[in-house]
Amino acid sequence: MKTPGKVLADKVRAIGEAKIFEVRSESLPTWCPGCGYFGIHQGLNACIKELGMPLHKVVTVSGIGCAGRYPFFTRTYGLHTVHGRTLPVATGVKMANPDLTVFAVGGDGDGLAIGGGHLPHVARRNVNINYLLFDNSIYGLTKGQPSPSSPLGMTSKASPYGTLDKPLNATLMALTYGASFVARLFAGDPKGITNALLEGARHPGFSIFHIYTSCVTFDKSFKTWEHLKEWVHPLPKDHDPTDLRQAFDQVLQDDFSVGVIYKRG
Amino acid sequence: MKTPGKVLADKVRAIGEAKIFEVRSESLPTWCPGCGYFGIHQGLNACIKELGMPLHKVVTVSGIGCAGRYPFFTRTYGLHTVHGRTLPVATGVKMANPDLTVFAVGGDGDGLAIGGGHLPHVARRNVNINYLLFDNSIYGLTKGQPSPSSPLGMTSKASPYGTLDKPLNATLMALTYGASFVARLFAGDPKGITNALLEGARHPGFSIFHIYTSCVTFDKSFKTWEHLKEWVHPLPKDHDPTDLRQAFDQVLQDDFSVGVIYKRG
Amino acid sequence: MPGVDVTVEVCGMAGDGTIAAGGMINDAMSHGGFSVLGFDSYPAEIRGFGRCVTRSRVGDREIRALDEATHVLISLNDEESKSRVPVLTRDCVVLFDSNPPVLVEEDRSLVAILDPETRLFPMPFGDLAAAAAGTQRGRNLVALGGFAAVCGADPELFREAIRAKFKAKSQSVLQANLKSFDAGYAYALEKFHDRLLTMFASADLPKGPEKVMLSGNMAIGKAALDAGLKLYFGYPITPATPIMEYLARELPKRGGAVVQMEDEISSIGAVLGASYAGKRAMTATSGPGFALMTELITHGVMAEIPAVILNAQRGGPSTGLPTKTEQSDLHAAVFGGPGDSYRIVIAPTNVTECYYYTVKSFQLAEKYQTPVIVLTDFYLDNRVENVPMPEAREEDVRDGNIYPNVSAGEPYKRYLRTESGISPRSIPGQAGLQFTATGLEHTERGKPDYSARNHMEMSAKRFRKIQGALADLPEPEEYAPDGPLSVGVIGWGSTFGSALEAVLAARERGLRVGALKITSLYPYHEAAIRKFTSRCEEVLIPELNYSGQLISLIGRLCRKEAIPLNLATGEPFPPSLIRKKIEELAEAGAQ
Amino acid sequence: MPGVDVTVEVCGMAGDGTIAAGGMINDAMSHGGFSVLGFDSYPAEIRGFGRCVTRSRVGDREIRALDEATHVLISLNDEESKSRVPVLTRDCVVLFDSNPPVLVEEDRSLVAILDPETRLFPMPFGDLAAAAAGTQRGRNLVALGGFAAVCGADPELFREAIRAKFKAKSQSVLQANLKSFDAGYAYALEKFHDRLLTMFASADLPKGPEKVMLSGNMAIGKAALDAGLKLYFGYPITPATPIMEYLARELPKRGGAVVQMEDEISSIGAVLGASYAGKRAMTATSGPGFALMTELITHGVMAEIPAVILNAQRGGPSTGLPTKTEQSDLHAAVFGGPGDSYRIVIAPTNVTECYYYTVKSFQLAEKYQTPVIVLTDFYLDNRVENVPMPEAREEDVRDGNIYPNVSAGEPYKRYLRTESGISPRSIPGQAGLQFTATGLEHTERGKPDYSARNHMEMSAKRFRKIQGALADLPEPEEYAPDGPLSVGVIGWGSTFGSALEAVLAARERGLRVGALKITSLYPYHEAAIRKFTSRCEEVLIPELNYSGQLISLIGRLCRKEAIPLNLATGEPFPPSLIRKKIEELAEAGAQ
Ligand SMILES: Cc1ncc(C[n+]2csc(CCOP(=O)(O)OP(=O)(O)O)c2C)c(N)n1
Ligand SMILES: Cc1ncc(C[n+]2csc(CCOP(=O)(O)OP(=O)(O)O)c2C)c(N)n1
Ligand code: SF4
Ligand code: SF4
Ligand SMILES: [Mg+2]
Ligand SMILES: [Mg+2]
Repeated sequence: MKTPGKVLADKVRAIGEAKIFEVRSESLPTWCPGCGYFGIHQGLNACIKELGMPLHKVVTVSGIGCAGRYPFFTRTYGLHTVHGRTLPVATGVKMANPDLTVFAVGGDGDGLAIGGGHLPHVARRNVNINYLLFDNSIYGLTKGQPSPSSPLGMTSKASPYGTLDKPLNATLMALTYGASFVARLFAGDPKGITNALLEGARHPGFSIFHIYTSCVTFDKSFKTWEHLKEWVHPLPKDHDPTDLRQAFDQVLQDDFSVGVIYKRG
Repeated sequence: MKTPGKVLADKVRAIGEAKIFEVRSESLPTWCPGCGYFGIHQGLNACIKELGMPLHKVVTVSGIGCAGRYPFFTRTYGLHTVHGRTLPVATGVKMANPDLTVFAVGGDGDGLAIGGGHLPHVARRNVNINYLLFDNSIYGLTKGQPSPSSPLGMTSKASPYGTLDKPLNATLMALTYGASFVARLFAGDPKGITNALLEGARHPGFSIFHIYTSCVTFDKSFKTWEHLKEWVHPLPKDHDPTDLRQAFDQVLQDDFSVGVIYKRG
Repeated sequence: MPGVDVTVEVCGMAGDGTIAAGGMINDAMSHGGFSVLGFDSYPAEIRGFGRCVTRSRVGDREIRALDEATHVLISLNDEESKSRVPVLTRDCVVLFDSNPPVLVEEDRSLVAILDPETRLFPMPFGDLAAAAAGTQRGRNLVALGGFAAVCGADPELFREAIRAKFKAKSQSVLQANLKSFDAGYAYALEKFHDRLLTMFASADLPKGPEKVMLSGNMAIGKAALDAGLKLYFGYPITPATPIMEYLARELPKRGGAVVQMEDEISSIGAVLGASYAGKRAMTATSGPGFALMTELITHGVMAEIPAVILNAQRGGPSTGLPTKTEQSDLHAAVFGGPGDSYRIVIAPTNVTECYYYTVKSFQLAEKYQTPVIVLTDFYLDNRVENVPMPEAREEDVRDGNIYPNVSAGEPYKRYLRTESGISPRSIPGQAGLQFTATGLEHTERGKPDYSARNHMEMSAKRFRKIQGALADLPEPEEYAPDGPLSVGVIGWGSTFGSALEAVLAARERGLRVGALKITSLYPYHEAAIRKFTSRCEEVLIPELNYSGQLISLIGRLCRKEAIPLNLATGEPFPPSLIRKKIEELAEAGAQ
Repeated sequence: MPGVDVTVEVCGMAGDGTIAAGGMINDAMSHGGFSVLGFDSYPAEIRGFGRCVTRSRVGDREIRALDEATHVLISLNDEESKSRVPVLTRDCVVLFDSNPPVLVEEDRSLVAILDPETRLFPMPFGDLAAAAAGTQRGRNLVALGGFAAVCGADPELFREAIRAKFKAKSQSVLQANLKSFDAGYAYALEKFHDRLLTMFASADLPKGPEKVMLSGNMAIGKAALDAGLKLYFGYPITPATPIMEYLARELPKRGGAVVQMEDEISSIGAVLGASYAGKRAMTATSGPGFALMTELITHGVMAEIPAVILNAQRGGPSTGLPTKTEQSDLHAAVFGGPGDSYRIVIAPTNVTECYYYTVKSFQLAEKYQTPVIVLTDFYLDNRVENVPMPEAREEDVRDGNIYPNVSAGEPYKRYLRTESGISPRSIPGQAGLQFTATGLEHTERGKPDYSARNHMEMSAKRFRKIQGALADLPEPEEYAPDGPLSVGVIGWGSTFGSALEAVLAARERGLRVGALKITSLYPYHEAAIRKFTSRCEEVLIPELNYSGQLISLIGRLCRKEAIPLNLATGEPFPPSLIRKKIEELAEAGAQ
């Protein structure tokens, strides 16, 4: 018999060892076992590999949060900034050296709450940054407060009587801001993430990847793996990502279709 | 013959004396003669009058900018905050005392640039604030830099070779954020402003009034009175403001239709 | 040691029930009438494992700080416990699992590296629990039973604590836990009958008032409620989050509301808005969030709007050490705003003061129409002390606002330049007293005015006002014999408790030394501080920061240069370190 | 007055061509070989009217500040000019429009309230302009013509200045202006032939190098270009905006870019990102924006990322007095960050230093891997001085980065704890030297680590590093005779010029006094400051803030308490005020 702690430790090691990426750092991600972020990690690592980018020409910029810890789990150059400033800092990096491939990663609190004021402008400027928004609809690192994308009525220590505010739709916001490449993805589908990332990384302009994922430790009832698996589905076959109006229509009528939603020609 | 300064001074006085509102402060607005803000001032003053609100139960909260100077030009309680924080501060005022009628006023730089991160959240929370966004697509008080709603290619001292960023559409943003009352208006039509304000002020929730106006001093070519007068027109007769999809469609296809665009039943 | 003064540690891996066990020790000993101060440390990372350590200092006299030395270690995980060896006393008592879930080789075990004099008490925690309650989950309670028996603590106190803790849970759970405890107790009594100790047999326990276990954060939350808080606006951040979560549960019951805002800027913004509108409002944050509030705090200073801002300090700079303690935001709190933007800054030194100063801060903010910053730190926020339940006095919660009474016709001057600098303030809703609050320099009537004379006079008014607050702010307290002192120690925040313990210990060794507690950091009581330093041969200022921030603030008030004792370790300040330094200085002086 | 030292004012309403006239006086006199310092004040409000005043001090010796007294007033609008009467010398020369566009009643006219001794020169500005060029627009040039004739300035200098100013415009405009000037000149020569003055006939004008008229802001902009700035990120704010606007025009020509960001937080964020990526980047702001940058500045300190931040101070706190000057952000610049977040803070004292210190700041930021804050103020930013065109030396623009050379295999330690505290830094793109820069406390390899020992050592490293920068920072400069001084004046920023003028004046009156210029505000040169203060009977520290921020920073370095001389007027510090205080102190000392 082993202590629970031990069991978890083994689980994490297993998850880590299951896949061998040169891209990921020797040190294992400190995310909780089962966290959706492992899937995103897998997807991005594969993308960087396929891009054939030398790791020293890739910079991963992040904010603060469990998602923000990402740079420590990769072998690219990393910049772990402060909470919410992922995009402005990434803008500086990319403008300083356009030869660098820049991935910006952050959580929904980082990107939609404290950092929500930057997204419209990085989208307008169309700086060639690839932004992965890890949307677990919760504040993970601070142990489970509601986020701007949390559903109405979600209860937590910080909202014992349920949240009262309508959730924000990051994909719709990106379209509204005029982002030139918009994808909605699911952490449970690393392959899908890799493909969208490859397309977005090659797109000459700002690309946002709004990724539904789950916080297994602090969200036991809403955005669980079970629910997400059930809700998420591919975009309609005939979806034309070059048509902005179609993109709006799609997003306005369906919250859970995933794929490349819009791409400016 | 008189000095130019004298002529202007007289103009302002004239503008001021032309209309007698009890609501406006004895001191004349310090806006430039011909500034679109006089029309908004007229529209809001008339609204407060018609609401029959005792002035001591009305609070005008503003940020910094020419628009931000508004509270000094009215006899209500005023709170001239810092640049970009109009909405959070107004939220505090309203939540502290729901008996107060709260008008929040600010410019496009105040509300879409430095303060752009607050609009999504005040809209989500649906706090019963009436927000007038004075959109002249320029930074007036700081003497003419481009703003987030300035057109592509706009030249100014700060953008001698023309701006490169796509303008933001405040009305579309408000809809995207889930604002429960959204009107788009024109400073050249004070009566229209008064009517929309009356409707919005009576609406139990957050109301945003996106008002096209002109900075006659620093914008000689783009959003001039002449152009605005030419571009702006009423919403289609059959527009149904209670239908969100219709509201989106309307805004996505027409930048210059004015009136009450959306109102959640 | 004279009387009882025992530091007990429980160390394990997350999931071992470490924190729960430590909590029950605190509760049990508190019920037993002892003074208790406890502080836990968690793993820095989220994921469900990593080291947990609880430290409880238990004594029959008032306890003001934790010290380094640990007398009893209860090891729920030997691998993790090895890290604790450096702090164990030579004759330390160690209870450990003789048949642990994860076996480690002899030579790499905890026992292998312990000092030979260590008193070892091996017990099969897991097996006993399984036998008693059918599951190993109760390992931690077995360990507690062993602890009670071996160290001579009244088992009934623990049973009480267990009942209290699990009363919400099902009977079966409660019974299982009691059984596990009793199993451990019985086993140890019998197995170690010839080596049982009596660490907690204290003749004269002060029969004070009934005590409660309170953390700094809970004391602050309760204070806000008792002070009549109406609105809390905040954004989660360690270590301030528990205050928001406590109020989110309690405030609505009193007709108030907690709003989680989009960031710290909007949080302080909403607090200013609500205070301007006449309601009590507050926010709590830590360094990074506090930095973001800087601009609006200066707006509160200029527009003269009340606000209560709690800054729960953590290791810095920047994101720094979110789960560690530090006192390095003093400069930012006092000097952190552009312009001549003085405001009130107070720092409690223990859990009880966390309560009273938080209560007081609302009234101060109202009366002096200014942001009031309450500075705590991770250690103070998260440690628990058993204290008499603090209760605010009526005069401390009373409305601090001073309202204008303007005779008809005469214009209302919101920013009237009075002698005190305080200008009667109207609240929206009051008829005929409209004004505009502004961050621009303004006339007495609140109109923008940049003329030289006006700015000079208004600057003077604002400065005068804040200095005037000294009358209502807690004076520095001396803990010293009369006459000259060889060493005077000045402490603030959580470090003061450590400083006082050190001074008392040094005095017991016959040294003429004293301590000065400063809780009003801006404005501060110059005369009182000078009075103390003037009779000190040497002034020692220990702080949990690298550069000595209190020294740079008040150093000039010392006859000769004050001596800094700075730690940037993220750990509570050990009294013993201060004591050593005091002795060193005293000797040097004696020569 | 010995030699030439004349202060000329032009006062009018916006639209009168006041600012243009003042500018031409500066240019003309500069061409004439005089030293010139000019400072204009605009109406605070936007709208196209309000008072404009230009002040130009012209002399045959170096000029370091404006003083209060005005010797010549050119009134383009009598109503507005009335406000200037208090600063006019008794025998002041006043040129005014004898047939103004707006007539005011005799008894309310400017002339009515002037001192009888005033030397009046009425001229029909408008009529003469109309007659000469067919339009009254040239009123201001007629006035300049009158000024040249009356005060004895070489008209050719003005014609040059006019040609230079209007060369871009059409010939007809140029001619019209020249005609207006000549008309005024001729009229005055003839009309006042019996009362003409010779204020500018200076025997020995120092034949120095060719001089240019530069404002502080232009000097800063040019410095950034010469230093090889690649990216400017900023958000408009008075008084820093002109820097952004200048660079927006010039930087693209050098392959760089100016990006107007959405706020100051994103501005400093992008600067940090660009600097991390190895390019020279900067931002410029003022108090309110600087406050918003606080959090990310501390991130630069912790993650050790270069950044150049210019804070153009204005009246505060909060939005304060946007168009007035003040030195009240010193505390915020030095102490304004949570945590032990020390960084480099330098403050130029004149236009030339604005250039050299801005150039230097990039190299300092690179070498010491830290945010460098350059503090200026409204007065310094907007005043013009005629100075030899400053040119950076190669060694000042040279790359300040120290790159790692890691022998294969051995791991790269980004945050290596060297003796100097400086750790060689790799730049993205350099192979095999990847690391993660973080605001969390970290190991030498950049991995998060909150252990006590690591935090202590890293805090020491960062502190050591910044203190080490003293070697590269400008030493305080003494302007004093050897031996003991009755009064020593310490000045910083724009106030130093006033302090030095005051000291020199006092010395001419035989007082043993001296001045110390401090431009490195953090870290600062303790020894050098002590060396100076130790020989001063009294130390006087004049500052443009209410509370004495430099005093609270370095006061402890003075033998006895330094004496503050604080003004919160929003106006440049008048040397005469300092001189009076010096004399007062010197006398008191003498007794
Ligand atoms: C200025 C500031 N405010 C607050 C915090 C505390 N904090 C750290 S992470 C976080 C939010 C985490 O949520 P999210 O961004 O969704 O990331 P996740 O942990 O879910 O991946 C907060 C509030 C901080 N570090 N800095
Ligand atoms: C934190 C901060 N940054 C910058 C400024 C300078 N500033 C004042 S108003 C303004 C923008 C004005 O434009 P807008 O908001 O559109 O208002 P308008 O003047 O056009 O009415 C700016 C950048 C400031 N006062 N505070
Ligand atoms: S707390 Fe939630 S988001 Fe953070 S690592 Fe654990 S599962 Fe993932
Ligand atoms: S500057 Fe522009 S916006 Fe400001 S008052 Fe004048 S016209 Fe209006
Ligand atoms: Mg999240
Ligand atoms: Mg605008």
